[in-house]
Amino acid sequence: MRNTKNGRHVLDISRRGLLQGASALGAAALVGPLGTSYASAAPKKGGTLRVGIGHGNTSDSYDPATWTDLFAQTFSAARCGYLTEITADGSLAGEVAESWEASDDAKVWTLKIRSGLEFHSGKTVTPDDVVASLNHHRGEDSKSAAKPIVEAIKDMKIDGSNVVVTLEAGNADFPFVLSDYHLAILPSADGKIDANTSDGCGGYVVDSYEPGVRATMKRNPNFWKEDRAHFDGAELLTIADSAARQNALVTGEVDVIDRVELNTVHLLKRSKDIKILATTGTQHFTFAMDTRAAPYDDNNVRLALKYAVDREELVEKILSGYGEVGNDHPIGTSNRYHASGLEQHAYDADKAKYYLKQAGLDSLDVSLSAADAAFAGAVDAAVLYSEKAAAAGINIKVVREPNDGYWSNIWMKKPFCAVYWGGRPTEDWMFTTAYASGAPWNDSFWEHEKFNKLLLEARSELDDAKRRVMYEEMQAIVSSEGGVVIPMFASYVMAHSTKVAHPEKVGANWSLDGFRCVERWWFA
Amino acid sequence: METLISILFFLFWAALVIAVAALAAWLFRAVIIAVSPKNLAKVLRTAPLTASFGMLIILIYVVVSVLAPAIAPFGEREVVGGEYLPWDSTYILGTDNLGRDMFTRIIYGARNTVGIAFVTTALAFIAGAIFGLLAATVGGWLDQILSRIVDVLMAIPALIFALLLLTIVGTSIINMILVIALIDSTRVFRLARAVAMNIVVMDYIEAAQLRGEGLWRLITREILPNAMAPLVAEFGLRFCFVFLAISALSFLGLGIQPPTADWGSMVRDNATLITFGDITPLLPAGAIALLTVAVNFVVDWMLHRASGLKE
Amino acid sequence: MSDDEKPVLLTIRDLCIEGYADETWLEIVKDVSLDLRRGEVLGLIGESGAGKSTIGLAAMGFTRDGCRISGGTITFDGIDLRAAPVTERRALRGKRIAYVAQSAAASFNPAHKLIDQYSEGPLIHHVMGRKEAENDAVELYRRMRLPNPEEIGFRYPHQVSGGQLQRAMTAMAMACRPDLIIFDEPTTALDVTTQIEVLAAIRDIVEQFDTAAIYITHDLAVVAQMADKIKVLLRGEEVEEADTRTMLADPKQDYTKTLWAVRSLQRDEQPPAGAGETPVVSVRDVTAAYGDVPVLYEVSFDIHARRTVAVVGESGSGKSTAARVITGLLPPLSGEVQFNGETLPADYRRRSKDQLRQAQMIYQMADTALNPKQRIREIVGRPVEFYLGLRGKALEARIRELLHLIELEPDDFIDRLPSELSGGQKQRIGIARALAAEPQFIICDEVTSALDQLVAEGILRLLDRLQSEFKLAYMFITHDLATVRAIADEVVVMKEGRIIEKGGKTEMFTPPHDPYTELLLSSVPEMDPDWLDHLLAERAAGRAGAGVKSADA
Amino acid sequence: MIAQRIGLGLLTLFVISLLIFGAIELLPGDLAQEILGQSATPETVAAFRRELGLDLPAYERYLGWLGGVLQGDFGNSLANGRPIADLIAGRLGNTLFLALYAAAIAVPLSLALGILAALYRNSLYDRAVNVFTLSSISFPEFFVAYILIFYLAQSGFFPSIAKITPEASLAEKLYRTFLPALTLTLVVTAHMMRMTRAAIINLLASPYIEMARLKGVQPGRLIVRHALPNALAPIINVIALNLAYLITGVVVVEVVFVYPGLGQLMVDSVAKRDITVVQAAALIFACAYVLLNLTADVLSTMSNPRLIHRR
Repeated sequence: MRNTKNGRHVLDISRRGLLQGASALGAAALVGPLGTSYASAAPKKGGTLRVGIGHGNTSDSYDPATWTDLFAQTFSAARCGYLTEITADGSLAGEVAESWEASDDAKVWTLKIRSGLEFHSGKTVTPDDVVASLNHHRGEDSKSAAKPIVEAIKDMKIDGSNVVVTLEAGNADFPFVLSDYHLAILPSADGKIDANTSDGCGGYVVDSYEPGVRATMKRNPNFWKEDRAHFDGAELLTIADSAARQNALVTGEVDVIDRVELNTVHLLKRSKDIKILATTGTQHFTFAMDTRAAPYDDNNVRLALKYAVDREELVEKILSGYGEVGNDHPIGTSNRYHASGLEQHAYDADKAKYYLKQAGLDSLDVSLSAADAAFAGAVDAAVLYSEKAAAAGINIKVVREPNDGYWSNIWMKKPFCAVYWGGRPTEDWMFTTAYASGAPWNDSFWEHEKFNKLLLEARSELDDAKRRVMYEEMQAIVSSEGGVVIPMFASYVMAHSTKVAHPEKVGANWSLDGFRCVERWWFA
Repeated sequence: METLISILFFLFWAALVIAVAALAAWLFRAVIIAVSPKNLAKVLRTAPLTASFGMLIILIYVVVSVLAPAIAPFGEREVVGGEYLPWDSTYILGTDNLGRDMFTRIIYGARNTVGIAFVTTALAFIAGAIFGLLAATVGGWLDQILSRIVDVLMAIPALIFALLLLTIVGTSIINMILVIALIDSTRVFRLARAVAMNIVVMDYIEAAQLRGEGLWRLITREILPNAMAPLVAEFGLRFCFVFLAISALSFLGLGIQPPTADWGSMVRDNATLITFGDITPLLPAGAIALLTVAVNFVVDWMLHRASGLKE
Repeated sequence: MSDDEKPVLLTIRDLCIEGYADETWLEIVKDVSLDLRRGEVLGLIGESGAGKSTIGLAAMGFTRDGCRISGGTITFDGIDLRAAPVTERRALRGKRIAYVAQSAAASFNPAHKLIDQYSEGPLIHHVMGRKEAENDAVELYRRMRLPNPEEIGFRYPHQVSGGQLQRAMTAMAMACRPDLIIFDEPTTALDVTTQIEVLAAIRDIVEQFDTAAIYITHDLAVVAQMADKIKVLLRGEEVEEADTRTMLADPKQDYTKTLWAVRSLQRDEQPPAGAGETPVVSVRDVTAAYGDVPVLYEVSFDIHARRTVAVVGESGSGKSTAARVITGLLPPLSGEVQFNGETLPADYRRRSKDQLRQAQMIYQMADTALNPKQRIREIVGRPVEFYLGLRGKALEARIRELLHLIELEPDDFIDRLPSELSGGQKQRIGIARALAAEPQFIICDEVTSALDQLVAEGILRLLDRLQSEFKLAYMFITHDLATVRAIADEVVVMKEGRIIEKGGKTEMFTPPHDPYTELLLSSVPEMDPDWLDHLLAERAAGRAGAGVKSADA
Repeated sequence: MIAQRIGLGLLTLFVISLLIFGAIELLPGDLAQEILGQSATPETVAAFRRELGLDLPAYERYLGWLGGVLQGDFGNSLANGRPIADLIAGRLGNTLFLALYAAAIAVPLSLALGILAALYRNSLYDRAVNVFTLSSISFPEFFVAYILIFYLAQSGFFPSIAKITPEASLAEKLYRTFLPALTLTLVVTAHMMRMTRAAIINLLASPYIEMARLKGVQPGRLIVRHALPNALAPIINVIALNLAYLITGVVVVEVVFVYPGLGQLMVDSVAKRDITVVQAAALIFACAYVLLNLTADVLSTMSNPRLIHRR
């Protein structure tokens, strides 16, 4: 699809999809370029889907500004509409935004708001609601986690049924950004949304919600997508304990679970009533080094550490094979501009020793902070890392940190720690978030002049081939000079009962079919 | 029919295990009586089979902990093979989720777990008993203050309290020992105080007080020896509860530092397997249970001796 | 009472009982035989450890935990109690053979009302229905001369005084009208004045129902009043048995003779101290209270060197409280305690080490007075080390010297634990501990009341000897007038926190007395089998005139 | 005396509120950071703090909170603005329901087992019960839960998660929460049973027990009617202690069975530093503890005729 020429610009379909959004979500899904099709298994209506989710906290709320975990994400994906949706094959489809168009410098975006959409309350979805919903995350007083995403918006204007968004700088990926799970469209009054409303314009209407416990929903009878929302209702349950989650599935208490414990997935697989579903997308696990601090300020040390990790073993033992080896850059194989030609870093004690020697060291003693809060198995992964690194003369002392407070006390505080990244759908988004100079989540505190320059150029570059070259170069730089060991890309591993059916192609961008299993799946 | 056979089969094995245990206990008792000095041998002769079984088990645990590196076929943290290998002649109890030898981990676990539990309990008892005896002996405002402090500490759910404290101070082994010891010491305090309350009314305490004895001597020489029996019994139980506390903490993500092997965390790490009918987690759990039972058998016997109850 | 024509109820032949101690079985009763006819009362007498209670219980086919019957036969009314199955023996107990325990206060279940405990026997043995049993209880309470018989059964044991409880227990034993009752020292724990009432009540009821009884006691005077015949036991073996009067008048065995002789210990009053001599201890106008409960009212008395002041009174009279005031355990509300003319700080914690050393105490219960976890060396040596600062060899020598003083062989005893001593030996260690401080003054709090008479006599002689040897002043707290007679120079009689009378011993034992002193003196049992009859007759006559009140109203 | 105890209880609660507040203050990170998690940026965190007043000094926030509580207003959850009274009411109901359910099984069971063990002490039954209960307390709670799930839930007898809805009937609630209740029963029974046994055996040497035997009382009646009433005080105290545990200490069981109780709420709130909720939950737990102890004391007093029927 990349090379299909179309229209004035030399662009591929997805490119066109980016710049001139097609409203045809159905078309994209049914006759997409990859031929994704679920016509063979015609969806049936009915039933109540029960999903056991490993996340969810009593302190959760309806406020989109505070959503962080899979429970809130899945819940809002079922309840709310977004401007755009990343479809199962990774392309972009319009949702509340019927279509969109960019200025040539990708600075001004005109979003056409779909007409006739209604919130559950019966209120019509208007451009005002869209502006208010985005504004909820903007501004000085915003406490939203999505603030950095919408910070690039300079101004928003309403033009009839359109919303015209002006960005600070050109961003060819802006419509992708609008699919971010925080940016749900909610009803507004006087230019403000009620952050605690249970209303939404998605496929399911909230029946009850008890944060940290359960949410129940029933189908929105006025839902505009005709081939979605097959279940009569849905129940999302927080089941934090992984064994409890599995048992709930085994005993038929729930139909779908996420975050299957990889330790025991081989046992779960034996059950003939249960299917394991794994998707590999952008989720990756890393060990971030503070490149400002010794010894990590020496790239030779970083390279030594990169060669001292046995990636295959980690994928095999920590992910039970559900994942792919990483190459020390955050762009996964499902990304558009994945650099497949780069030399793959692999475990090589001699090379590690060599780089250590280059750094003027005979041996290296470092502490690696990890907790299962970083990612499931992080502590074990660190232990395996430490075992293998010993052969290269690198002594890694594994420090198990408390799960509680890991992100505020350990991450970006300790010089070498385990980190989890859900990843971002676009290269620019990912790099900007965690590798750009001065980015708030640049967890390796890495500064690279060439990289930063390339990042800026690529962002507003509309030529696909040029972008590819630039992004591949950036991946090479990060891989060989970056401050993050990225040993593996982890699959999202889910399990569901055989009673549940899903399209052949399942969204890989996030767990549970890109959060949208409630909307997309059905009972066989 | 099948169930009947399996029940019979189970009963047969249970009987066999009990018989072997009893025989081992009997032999063990005979041996230690033979090798002990006269006084000790006389005491040991009174030990029932349960108690000598308990002593045998404790001795085995101690030997295993001390000689762990010599006994264990592999290194504590050494990855020796694939994950979840079945039991065979090389990996006697198979391997764990990272491919480490389970048998080795259990042996090293004995050392770490028993060591940590012992230190923790000892600390809890030193603190709890000293303050408890002090409160009972001095009485008055000191008793009031100490008792109120303990009331407050006990009114906060133990696990949540431990969670709070460990999050504040960090989860090193030392901190874990201190925090669990602090929480346990409140329970010891209550017991020590209650026991001492019954002792301080005795005439010999009055005699010592009238003699003008200092507090320290009063507590250590006059009261403590008489409070030992119930304290030792409590020690037995508390000792075993430390494993549980560590295990529960690791359930909340605050366990012992890896790759150190300890049974509490090992139960936690492998617990899910039990829901698939895999008995791997039963091994560390069973090791804890066996020790608990053994310790309490010995404690029961000591209590029995101390109470002088003849049955 | 006795009637040789009556059929034999209980026959014991060659009874042997073993007890488990120090990991072996030791014989504690050896070849004891006895016969008991219906309506007959047998007195079993002996010191502690003689096996009296064990035999009494064996007569019910019962042994305590840690004991077993190893030989002989026990036949009750034709039933072989050793061979009979458990259920049959259980059916006999309470129904045909009943038991009255030494301490009624401990033997009544604190959780149930008296009348429910009374009814339990008749109910479980299906002798009577509940209503019937309760009516019967009231009747028996009346016969036992309990006050408020209608109502007393509805009280809990702790609400009833000791003497009344003992009578209620006897009534309870009678509930099923048994053929045989075992009385196990039923009056030992009672005050003398109370004892009279209980003895009289027991004797009456046994006669009324023509019940056979085994009366176990260590008190000869008591058994003389109760029994038709007496059997003397020593270390589980029979010494001799005879009809009561014969036995009293003409004991055959030496051991029995020494038992009889014990009560004759007496010492002459020491000459009174000179007028100008400062008393060692002087209690001046002391008023004291436990919290809000006043226990002592303006008590004053002096104790001089080499003299023994006996403080006499029944339980609750305040005599022990006076001792606590002197030792400083209970600071008085008013008044003071002087030592050699110097006022002592009221609280022992403010007294100097020397002041503490000068006044020592010997306790009633040697069991609780000695730390069970310390060896004799430490118990006796600690005051030496603490007060006199002796260490090492000097300390060891002093401990041995002290053990010699109390007539215990040092080599044998120095490393024992208190649990390895007999009652008398423990009390001697208590004395040694007091002596170790080299005091001028010793308080002896009922030091002999828990001991057998022979042993008690030895202790009294020892104390007497030590007094003259070390010029000690004694304050001797006791309820036993025989002891007073034996050791005192002066007597202080106390009742309800006040001093009733005080003076020299000779003076005190010579009439006229204060009525309370009179009551105390007259209540001490005498060896004369007719003493109780005479006393009761006297009192019945006197009650109309003098109005002497029982202490156990 | 009760008024004094209540006063002391209130003081305890106050100290606990201070202690918990202080502990949460000491915890690294605050609500703003925890809610935003990995996505927290300094700016958003600052905005969050401003909105919730977290930028005020600690003592001001505490006094503000205390003022509210004294007027009966526990305030709102900082994290999601829900009134704490609403938030906690349902959870407290659930917690109490489960605690009472477990107690309703465990208390009679442990009393019966304890009495039987005392009656047939040193018999095979006694030893078997002893070993079984010791083993059951030496298994971590979650492990017991998993074993029960494996045997009772996977075979379809009982649901593996205790999902209860407000509209469920009592029978359904009892059915759905059976496994957590059973888990807790296994956890607390051993302790209560052992204490019952010990308390009764302790009394068997009493003269009044011998007296009862000499009255021809059968062994069963001896234990139930003569020993048990006098052993009530320690038994009541142990029951109270275990009830307190059932209310305050079951967070692990709540997690395994996905049961929305207070423990889970408190752990969640600690993790999110939602201080108002933590305070409220801690106070409820402390209240339960204080009240149960008070009740136990009153009941022990009432079980003792010496203390209610004064002379």
